[in-house]
Amino acid sequence: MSEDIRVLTARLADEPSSLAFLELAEALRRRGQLDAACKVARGGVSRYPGLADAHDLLARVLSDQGDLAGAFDAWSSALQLDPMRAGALKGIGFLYFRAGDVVAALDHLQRAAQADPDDASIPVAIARLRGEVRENGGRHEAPAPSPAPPAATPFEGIEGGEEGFLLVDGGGLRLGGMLRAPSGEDLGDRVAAQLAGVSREAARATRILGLGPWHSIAVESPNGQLILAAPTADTVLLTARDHGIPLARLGLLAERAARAARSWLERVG
Amino acid sequence: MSTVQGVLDRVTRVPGVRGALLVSAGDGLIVAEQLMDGVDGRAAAALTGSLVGRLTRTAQQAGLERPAFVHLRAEAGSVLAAPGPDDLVLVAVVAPDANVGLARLEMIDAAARLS
Amino acid sequence: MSLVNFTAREITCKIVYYGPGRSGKTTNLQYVYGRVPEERRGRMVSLATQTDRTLFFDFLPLELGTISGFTTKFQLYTVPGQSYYNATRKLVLQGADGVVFVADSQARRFDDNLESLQNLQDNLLAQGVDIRQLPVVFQYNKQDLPHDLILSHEEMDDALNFRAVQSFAADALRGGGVFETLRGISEIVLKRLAAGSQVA
Amino acid sequence: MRALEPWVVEPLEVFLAESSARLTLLMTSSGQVVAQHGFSRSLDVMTAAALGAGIVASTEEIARLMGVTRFAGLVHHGERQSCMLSAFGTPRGRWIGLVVFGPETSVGIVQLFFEQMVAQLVSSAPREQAPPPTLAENFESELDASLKALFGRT
Repeated sequence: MSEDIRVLTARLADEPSSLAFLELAEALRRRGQLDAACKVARGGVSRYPGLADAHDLLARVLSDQGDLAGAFDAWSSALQLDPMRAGALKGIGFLYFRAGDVVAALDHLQRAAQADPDDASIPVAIARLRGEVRENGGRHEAPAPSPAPPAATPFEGIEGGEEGFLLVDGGGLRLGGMLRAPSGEDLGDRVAAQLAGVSREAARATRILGLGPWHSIAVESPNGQLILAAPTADTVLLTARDHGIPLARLGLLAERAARAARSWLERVG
Repeated sequence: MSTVQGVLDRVTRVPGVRGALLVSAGDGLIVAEQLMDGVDGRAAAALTGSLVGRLTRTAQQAGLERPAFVHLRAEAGSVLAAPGPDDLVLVAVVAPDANVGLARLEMIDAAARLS
Repeated sequence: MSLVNFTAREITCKIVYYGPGRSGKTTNLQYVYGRVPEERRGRMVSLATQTDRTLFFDFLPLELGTISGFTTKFQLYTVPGQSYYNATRKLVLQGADGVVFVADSQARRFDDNLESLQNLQDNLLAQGVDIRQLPVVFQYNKQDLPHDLILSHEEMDDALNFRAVQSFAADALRGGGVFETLRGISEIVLKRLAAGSQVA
Repeated sequence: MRALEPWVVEPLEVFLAESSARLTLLMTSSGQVVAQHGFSRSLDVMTAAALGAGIVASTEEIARLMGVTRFAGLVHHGERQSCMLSAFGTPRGRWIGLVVFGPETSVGIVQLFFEQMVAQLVSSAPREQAPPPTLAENFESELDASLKALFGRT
């Protein structure tokens, strides 16, 4: 145990009602002792439930631990006590960004910049997010009325992660995934708008030609390949890769992604 | 034998291919056909022409060039399509047990030779 | 064949203006077109030659108003009068609910009138329609011309109107008799429609 | 969409959905409108029907003169819109379809689903004819009043 932590621990033991827990938990967090930091921060929150600093601290620790839902709740509590708390605004902005809601992220960061004009990291983050909005043509889902903790994505753990997969509903709206142009631009929404029509046409063609329901469509282009499948009756999944992966293997990958999408849809829907 | 008939011959010779047609994709009309009984050529031309058109637009939106081959797999068989020059598309309707790999090679090669 | 739409309570009738070339059939439609408020008429379509003769047909859709609770619409057609356009005349005549035979009152056109009336009978018969079973009225046009050039209403009736159906003297260019003629044929067509296949 | 008789509605709706046609008009061979979709003015529909029926009638006449069987259909290709005219037999007599469509669909698709609609119309057409309308006793005076109003006479 390092010297400062020892001192702080002693001070807290001497005077349990002091605010020494704030410094102690922060020192533990910085050293990576997240479980210990969490214990101290929770103790502080239960002793001082009206102290925004305590909630802010707990949120930082939980966020480092990967408990994003917990962090969201703790920062929300901090904001209820102190609506202009820059750290909490930054934290929630970060969580919204992780969830893909750039508009809500920007909103929180702008409030954070107002609350703490001296924090140079905030304008940098805002500039980055604005670039993101421009590239996506400003099409972003409106923030939920009562923000929910970020949900897990459909393609976690599958080769490529979110990128190169696109899950679309029957109305041509994106449910998950991301499709990037070589320039980095996310093409997902534009492609999604086309996919519902493709699915209807494929179903019609195989029905009228007496081939029964359709299973998949493989599209080979000189600079890439696509596989389309229908994980459920009213969704379409697109898997896109370059020619680095053989088409038959891409088919297997698409099947795995379809299974993952199906179980994700069951969980969220 | 004309080039087009020769092309359709080569495709229909692949095991499991029930019919091959040359389709004008924009119109969805048959240019030439060689079909087994029970394959509705007019429907295949109209429906595949339209689907290939939509897939081409989708591929372009996804940053890809014009498709060279499309495989629509269904429960009781597949539709294969190889876009050629001038809005022409070579289409094959195949049984579930067809040799799709061989049909694909023949069709891509044949579609290129149509120009 | 007139069409009756019971769900929308709508009646649509097809009336054909027949007669020799230059007797004034198109003029009848033009006058109607000019007098009827815009919201009650459609576009007047004239498929004419460069010399202004009707090539295929003139067409004017009219919305008459409500009769016995039915919104009543008329489709007025003319046929080309020149004898060499008989093929198109036959086509326009198909499914007519009533015919207005527009005759030229000039004495020198006497034979043209007779020939055209004979042609009407032949063309109807070719479609399995007996002219006696079809609502027909006569209009003797150009009655405004000097008397020594034209036949009178009675003389025209004697020459053409063997069945003594309704007939009207007209000066279509200035609108004389146009309204009365349309009213006459409309009444017979609607009466016949209400009576089923019986001639009114 | 407007249809003269209710049994026409379903086949026409399926056709419209599948073909993506912009305007569709069903008429008798003498140019009387049976059903329509996409036109805004009923009087324009009548004009389109008269012209369409005229084209079909004259084309069939040309076919007869040339000693060939009836043409299956006519397609006019336009830059932005195309138009198909096709005549077919029904238990209610010979009808004509006029379809206007754009580049969002194709003539092949329009023809394919038009044929399906025709088959459906033929099988669902009631065999009995509609009864004649009952006109009121005083319909002549109503007719007179309507015509006078139409001609601006008092």
